[in-house]
Amino acid sequence: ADTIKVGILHSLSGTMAISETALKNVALMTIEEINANGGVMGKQLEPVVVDPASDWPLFAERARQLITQDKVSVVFGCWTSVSRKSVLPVFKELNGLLFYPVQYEGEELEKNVFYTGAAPNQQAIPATEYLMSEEGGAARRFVLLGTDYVHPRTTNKILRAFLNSKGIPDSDIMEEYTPFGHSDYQTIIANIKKFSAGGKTAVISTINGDSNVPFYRELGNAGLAATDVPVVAFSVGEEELRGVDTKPLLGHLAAWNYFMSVDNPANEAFVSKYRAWAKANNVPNADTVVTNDPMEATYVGINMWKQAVEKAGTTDVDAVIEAMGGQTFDAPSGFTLKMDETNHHLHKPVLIGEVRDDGQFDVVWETDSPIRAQPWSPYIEGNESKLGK
Amino acid sequence: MFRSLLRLLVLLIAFAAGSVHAALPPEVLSGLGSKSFGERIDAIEALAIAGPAGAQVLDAIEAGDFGALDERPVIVRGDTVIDMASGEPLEAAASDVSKLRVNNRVRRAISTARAGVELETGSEAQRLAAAQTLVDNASERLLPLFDRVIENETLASVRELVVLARARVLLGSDDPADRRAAAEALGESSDRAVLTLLAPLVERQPGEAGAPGPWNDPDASVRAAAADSITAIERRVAFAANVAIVFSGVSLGSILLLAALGLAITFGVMGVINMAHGELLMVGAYATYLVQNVFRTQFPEYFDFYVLAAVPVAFFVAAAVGVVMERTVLRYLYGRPLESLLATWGLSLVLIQAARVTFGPQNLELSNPSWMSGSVELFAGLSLPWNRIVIVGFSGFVLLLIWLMMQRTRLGMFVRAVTQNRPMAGCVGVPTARVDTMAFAIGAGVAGLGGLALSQIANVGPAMGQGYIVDSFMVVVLGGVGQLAGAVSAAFGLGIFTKFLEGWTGAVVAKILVLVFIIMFIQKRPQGIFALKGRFADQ
Amino acid sequence: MDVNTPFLREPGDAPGHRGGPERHTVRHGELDLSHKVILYLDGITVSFDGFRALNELSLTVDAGELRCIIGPNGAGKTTMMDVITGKTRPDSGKAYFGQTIDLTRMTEPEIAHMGIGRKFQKPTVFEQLTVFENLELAMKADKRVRRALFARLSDEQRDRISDTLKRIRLTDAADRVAGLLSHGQKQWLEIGMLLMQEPRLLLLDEPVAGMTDDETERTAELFVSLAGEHSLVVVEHDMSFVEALGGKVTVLHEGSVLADGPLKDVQADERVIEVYLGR
Amino acid sequence: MLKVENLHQYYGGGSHILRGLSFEVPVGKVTTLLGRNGVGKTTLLKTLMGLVPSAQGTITLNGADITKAPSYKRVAAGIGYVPQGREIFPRLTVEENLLMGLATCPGSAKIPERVFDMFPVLKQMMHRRGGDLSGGQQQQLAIGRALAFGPKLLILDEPTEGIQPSIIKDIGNAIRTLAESGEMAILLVEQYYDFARDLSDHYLLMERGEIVMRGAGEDMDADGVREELAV
Amino acid sequence: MRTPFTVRLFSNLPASARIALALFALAAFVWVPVAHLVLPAEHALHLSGYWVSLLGKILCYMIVAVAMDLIWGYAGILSLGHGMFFALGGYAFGMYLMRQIGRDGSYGSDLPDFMVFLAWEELPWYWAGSDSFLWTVFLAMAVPGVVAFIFGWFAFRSRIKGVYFSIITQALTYAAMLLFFRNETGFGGNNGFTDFKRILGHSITSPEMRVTLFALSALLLIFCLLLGRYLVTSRFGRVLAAIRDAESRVMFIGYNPLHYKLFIWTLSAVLCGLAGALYVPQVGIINPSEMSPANSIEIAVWVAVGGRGSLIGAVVGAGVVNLAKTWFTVTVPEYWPFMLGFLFIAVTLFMPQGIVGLVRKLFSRRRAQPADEKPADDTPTTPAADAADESTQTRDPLARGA
Ligand SMILES: Nc1ncnc2c1ncn2[C@@H]1O[C@H](COP(=O)(O)OP(=O)(O)OP(=O)(O)O)[C@@H](O)[C@H]1O
Ligand SMILES: Nc1ncnc2c1ncn2[C@@H]1O[C@H](COP(=O)(O)OP(=O)(O)OP(=O)(O)O)[C@@H](O)[C@H]1O
Ligand SMILES: NC(N)=O
Ligand SMILES: [Mg+2]
Ligand SMILES: [Mg+2]
Repeated sequence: ADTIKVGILHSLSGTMAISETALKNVALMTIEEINANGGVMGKQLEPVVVDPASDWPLFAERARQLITQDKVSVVFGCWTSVSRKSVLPVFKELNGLLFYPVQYEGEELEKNVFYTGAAPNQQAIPATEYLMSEEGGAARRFVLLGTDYVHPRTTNKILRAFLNSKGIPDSDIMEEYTPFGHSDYQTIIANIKKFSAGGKTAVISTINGDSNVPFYRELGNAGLAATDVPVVAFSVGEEELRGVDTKPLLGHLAAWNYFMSVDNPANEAFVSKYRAWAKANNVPNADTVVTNDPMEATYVGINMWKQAVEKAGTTDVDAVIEAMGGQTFDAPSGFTLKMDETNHHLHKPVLIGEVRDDGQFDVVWETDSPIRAQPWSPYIEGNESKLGK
Repeated sequence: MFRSLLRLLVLLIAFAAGSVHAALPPEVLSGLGSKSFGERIDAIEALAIAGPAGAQVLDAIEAGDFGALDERPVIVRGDTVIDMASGEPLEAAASDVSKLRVNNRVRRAISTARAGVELETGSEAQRLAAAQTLVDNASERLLPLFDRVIENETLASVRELVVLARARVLLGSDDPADRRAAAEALGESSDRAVLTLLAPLVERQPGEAGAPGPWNDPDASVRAAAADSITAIERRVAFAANVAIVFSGVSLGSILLLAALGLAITFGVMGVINMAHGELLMVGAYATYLVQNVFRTQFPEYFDFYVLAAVPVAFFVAAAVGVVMERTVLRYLYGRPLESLLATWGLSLVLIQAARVTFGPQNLELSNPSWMSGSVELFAGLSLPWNRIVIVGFSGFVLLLIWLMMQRTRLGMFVRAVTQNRPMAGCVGVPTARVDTMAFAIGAGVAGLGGLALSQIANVGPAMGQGYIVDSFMVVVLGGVGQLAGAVSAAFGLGIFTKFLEGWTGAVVAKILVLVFIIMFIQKRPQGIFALKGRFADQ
Repeated sequence: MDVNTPFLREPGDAPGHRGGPERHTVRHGELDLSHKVILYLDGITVSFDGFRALNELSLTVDAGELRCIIGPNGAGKTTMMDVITGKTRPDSGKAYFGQTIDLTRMTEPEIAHMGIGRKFQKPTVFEQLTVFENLELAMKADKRVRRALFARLSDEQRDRISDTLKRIRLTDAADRVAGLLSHGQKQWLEIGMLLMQEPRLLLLDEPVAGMTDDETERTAELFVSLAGEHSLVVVEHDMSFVEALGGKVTVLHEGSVLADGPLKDVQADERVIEVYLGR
Repeated sequence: MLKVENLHQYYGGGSHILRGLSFEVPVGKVTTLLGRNGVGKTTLLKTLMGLVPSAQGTITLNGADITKAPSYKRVAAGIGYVPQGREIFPRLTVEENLLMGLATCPGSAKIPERVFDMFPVLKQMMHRRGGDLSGGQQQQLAIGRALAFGPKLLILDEPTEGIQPSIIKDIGNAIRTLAESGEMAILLVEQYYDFARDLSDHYLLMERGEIVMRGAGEDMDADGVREELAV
Repeated sequence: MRTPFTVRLFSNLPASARIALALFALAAFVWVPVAHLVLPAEHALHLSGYWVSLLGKILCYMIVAVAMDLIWGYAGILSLGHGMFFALGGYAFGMYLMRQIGRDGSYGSDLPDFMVFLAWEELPWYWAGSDSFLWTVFLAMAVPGVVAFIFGWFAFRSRIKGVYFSIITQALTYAAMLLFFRNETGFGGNNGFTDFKRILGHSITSPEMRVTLFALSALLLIFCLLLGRYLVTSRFGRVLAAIRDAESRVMFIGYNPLHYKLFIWTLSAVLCGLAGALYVPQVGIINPSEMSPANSIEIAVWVAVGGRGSLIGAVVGAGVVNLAKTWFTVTVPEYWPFMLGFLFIAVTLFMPQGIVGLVRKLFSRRRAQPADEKPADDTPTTPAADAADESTQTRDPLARGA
């Protein structure tokens, strides 16, 4: 064929559409851009968009369909870990190739997957270190607050071990979970208030999705200001903040590998390209679209894949996997990202941003250079043998 | 201590000299750029007492407009770069300035520093705010200030706060009398943090081999005073905490109620298993969003009233959607509740996706108007968020409206009659189709009002309704289908029960326990709290 | 009865949730008629929100008797039947079936199983089932799940059903869905179901309402022929029907017995004329 | 008053229940409709009330064609209906049930006293829910409800069912009085032959969806209506 | 017993049903294996693994739909919690699949991966025996069965009916979902179980295994249909219908509705559990979202679309809805909810008896068009007609086992 098919596997309906639709958009934009620049090896890319509808088994079914029926060369997709877990066996069985663009809990490394989002050590650990630093407020007590499922639970497990290793006793750590879609944070905010009476406290939030709005609303109205008890979130980006009136949230934090507000030419180009694309494609509210970390990761992933294909001279999965290692790309984050030679994760910088009143983030801290991912956390038992990976 | 006093002196002299910009000595400004946090904070404190010029710099720092141009402190105003030392604009691009990063630490330092100044010189409101800030950030350095304020301050509330602040500092004094006085004074506090301060006073140091060591505080009278104060504070704190739990339960209850009231009509009274109820909530919330945007662009000066304006809009927009649903689909399904499940499930899919393609899949931003933001401190240690208070009141209002409608109007009676025996209602002269439409419209409209209320608490997005549908059905059913009073007691009962449980078990287990409780409760009362009694009930 | 799963257990064995710990357990066919009394009500009181529908009602019905109960609307006749069949629990008082069976402690299916059948005031049949199936279900048989799963109609049972169909004149309508029957037809069907059930005691609440005079007569004949073998308690407002039945008449008023005796005497009773018959 | 011409009705997919009925119900007179179980009497009344559609034929009330009118318009035109099986609103109170009878009147209308004169028990049970009443009480309520708004045509489907003898007598008297007042037309379906005969000015005898006999009330015995019903 | 039960299962089937079953069996047991295993991939009639898995999954849904129809269509009990029974069956068998991974997981441990990284030292007690195929198959039936039995026992004993029952079943599945989301529960949190490798030592991804699972699903479906058909045509089925109509009347003629409801309810749950057990290896994942209330509602929707109260309707409904969803999410990924939503609305408005009802009507129309009589329009589209058909039924939505 004279086109190369690429699959886009993001939920456009159901609970995850809220996050994943933008990833589909940015993927289409990137593909258009590549096509406009002559495609890959002279061939145009042909996106195949399907909707797995936030239904995990359907993810697997759609993945199988993309690979066997549509014969795509690569798939960009998934947001939640469970969706990734659901498609993994399919990619392994059929030797497909998946680019996964979201921060996740680690503890996984598959030949058929490239992880362009952050591993825990590229997000959670640096952020916690920041909170403990003089500059970050020298917190000595921590509230680990999350939605009750694997990603927060694992992240917090890692964090607890990390904090313990830094001399924070368990009595100074409060761990709380809420169900998916929880919308009443009165009790929890009251508990945080109570807990924070005991000393300098910070909240590490792995609350996911829709619960963030009521959480931050309650936080704002309860008068827990960031100067007293800062909250650092791992799942709140520009897209999530669109639903929140951020004025009361000034100074709360988020840790990512990219913020829309980072100031550099690559990002400027990225943002304006996406804006233009959104307008041209009649995306609802096109004039206020934002970019965020997983979108950047998607963008980087597609471009790196293109480079790898060109290096390999073929879209053959094994050849491309081989060629991916060591690829670099000047990412919108302002850093040159490298795909690790062995562990399928990107070396990523860590940025900590403070919420501004316009829903953007001010970067208050960042690493000097990208850091290598540790998909197998040293804080989890049994991983000793894998740490090199 | 000494250093800052010295600096103060320098600054005061400079201030007296009258030159605003020159008033800021270069070392203060360069201190801002220091790598050491301590120096930065000192510089900020210096700025705070440096009069208008200092205030200007602090403002610029807070706004993120302060920076350095080749180590020269500058302020960026739009595109112009102003030299701090001279006050003159410089020929430099704003983008060349490396801005000073403000973070929470800096912000806190600024507010503390400002408070130190405003506590003496500010307006009443400023003084109170300053005192509140300083209670949490008191330091020895401020003692003279505190003493002056205690002497001169006219506002009792400010004075009380400052006394507490002062006591906090003095708790660390070497003089037992000071410590005792401080410990006694702190007994008036309702702040849990004070407990952390007092607790060590009544504890022993770890001794050898498990034997009790010496007391942390050698003076017995100090310990006694501290113990008394701890008891007093704990009592107050516990009371406030209980009131807070009850309030949060009532608040959760009112949310549940508002989410469920519309359903209490469409399902409870009319018998339509309305799976699209959540989407009617969503419609109400989106209508509120649109009203907000109109206000934001057209009448920004009246922005605070957008919620009020949204009340009728949310009602009528949701009612209109309800009318369309009723006229086109549901009217063919009365008396066939199971089919209404299927059709409304379809409607709900359609409505969600319609919202998604027109407004985008993201959550929409809705701001609380200023009178619904923040919280009110009911008494020390208990502050209640305004938006929740307003919503509790609003739920009462909507409830009253519905009660009047169903019990006090002929329409209400017709609706009940039609749903009990549709053909016969026609045979006594009730235009059944019209009554159905009206009733459904009202139910939908009330759901719209529920959506409006939810938009002030939770997120607004295409799928928001899905999060409420299960709870709404639980409330209506637990209360007893068709029983308004039942829905009310179910909503508040569940709310308060949930909140007490949450305190014990955490939110997840609480939710599971609440569900289990509902299951068990229905075993005891198979027709809900307000079961219909009577011989017709089981026929 | 080698049954070990609870839900396949004999109804009489099922741990009744209403009964107390020392609940009277009864077995099929244990009806004790040694004193010739089949139904014994003593001091039954039922009140609804303060309103006494039954007030210290006492009544006995002999085995094989055909008893008519009359009384003004709202006198408590239907409520009395509700008590006997376990639908309503009395606030106080005793209700015995035969000598030993305490009705106030049994569930409806248990009571039905003991041999009390009832026809409701408002005809209630299984509207989605055919006339034939209605009768089949009512038929006296082992009514446990396990039996129902493997049950097949024997020829003899088929004959019984068609006999009954003939008797209630619904042979032509045997395959019609009962919901489509007219009011009177449903009345007949319900009587038919009762006959299939072969109860020891039949409670009939206004069985001839909505029937033509001719049908009323035939119903009376039917009931009279059933008496002796069965015991019947019939509630009716149709005096000619009551007369045709010829049994003893009890007049209820405001929840207790106002008068009883042969119809002639009762009809002559001033109080009965005053509250019930009218002048 | 009411004029029915060549009325046909079929139930679900085929069975022909009413087969070309024609009759009139004159004002000031009691017209009784008799027939064995299942001949279609109730169906006819339901058709008159618009509860089931008529396939063919016309129904006129005071010259106005109401064949296609919805039920509530027929009530507004002056028809009061006492259905078979009471059909009261079980979860409304007795008072509300009676008020429902005034649905076509302005909101301020009061329940007329004659209803309570006729059925004193209703006054007594004013605030009890309809569904809690005994069968006979419900039947009284259903009649009271139909009378409440003062209909021009009163349709009664076996109104005496389940009612104690003394009240049946009262109902009979009431129907007589209402008819004799000359303002009301009454169509009565009744199985209770003696009651029907005593009241009838005209009778109609129905069989298999057709009217097979009709005549004056006093001729009923002579015409052998009782025997017809008995077959 | 006079005739063996298996024979009786077939005995009262109409000829058309026997032919349809035979055709279905032929397709499932001959055509699919041949088209997938024998025909080369390039062959025009080759059936890809994608289709075999997809159809296998839909077969499992069909079984669930039949189970749902037994309880809802025939006994009038609407369960909004059947997704839980399905998931419990799936989890039970999933445990076995997890154990079969052996040391091939990421951590090379005997424990499933998620246990390793949550620092579980050993299998929790309820995983005992999970390495035994037979035991987990038993669990897949027993767990949903026992849960259903206990729940049903209490619920039916308290005479919980109609929406009250529906809502507490919804509460049940919702609570179960939250419970399974927790990592502590020991079932892998929201990631659930995935990355299965083997069944009975055979690779789970091999074409043969795929066809085997497919055929087993088909077999189970056939069994469910026969069993269902037998039940609903037996006296047991008529008692159920009677209970649905007038429960108290049923008691007055001496049946104990509790036992009847409990039997069909438990049976339905067991069938769901088996379907779940077959579903998991075919889709490769089981996680708590299968217990979300929406999933259970969807099951009811399948049945309603196909035609409640008809076994074949349930099968058709599950097939149509799921194929439509598959088709739409691919062809119109952004608009498929509109398609599906309008489909549901159209079915309710124009096919009150579901798809099967419509087909039936078309047939009976054609066959029995009376020459002389003009049949009344019996689609209840006018309020009056609606009222007419209703007047014979109970109006109270609650009384009708909504
Ligand atoms: N659940 C209830 N709540 C309130 N009142 C009730 C209830 N059940 C019955 N009653 C009242 O109890 C009285 C007795 O009713 P019951 O139905 O037993 O009368 P009845 O003798 O059968 O009358 P009828 O001849 O009219 O059928 C009536 O006045 C009725 O209104
Ligand atoms: N919805 C329906 N669909 C089909 N047939 C019906 C329907 N309703 C009633 N029928 C049939 O129509 C016929 C007439 O019924 P109808 O109720 O009019 O009789 P009726 O003369 O009032 O009898 P009764 O004296 O018993 O009340 C009966 O055979 C009945 O089975
Ligand atoms: N990987 C996540 N955020 O689930
Ligand atoms: Mg009675
Ligand atoms: Mg009739």
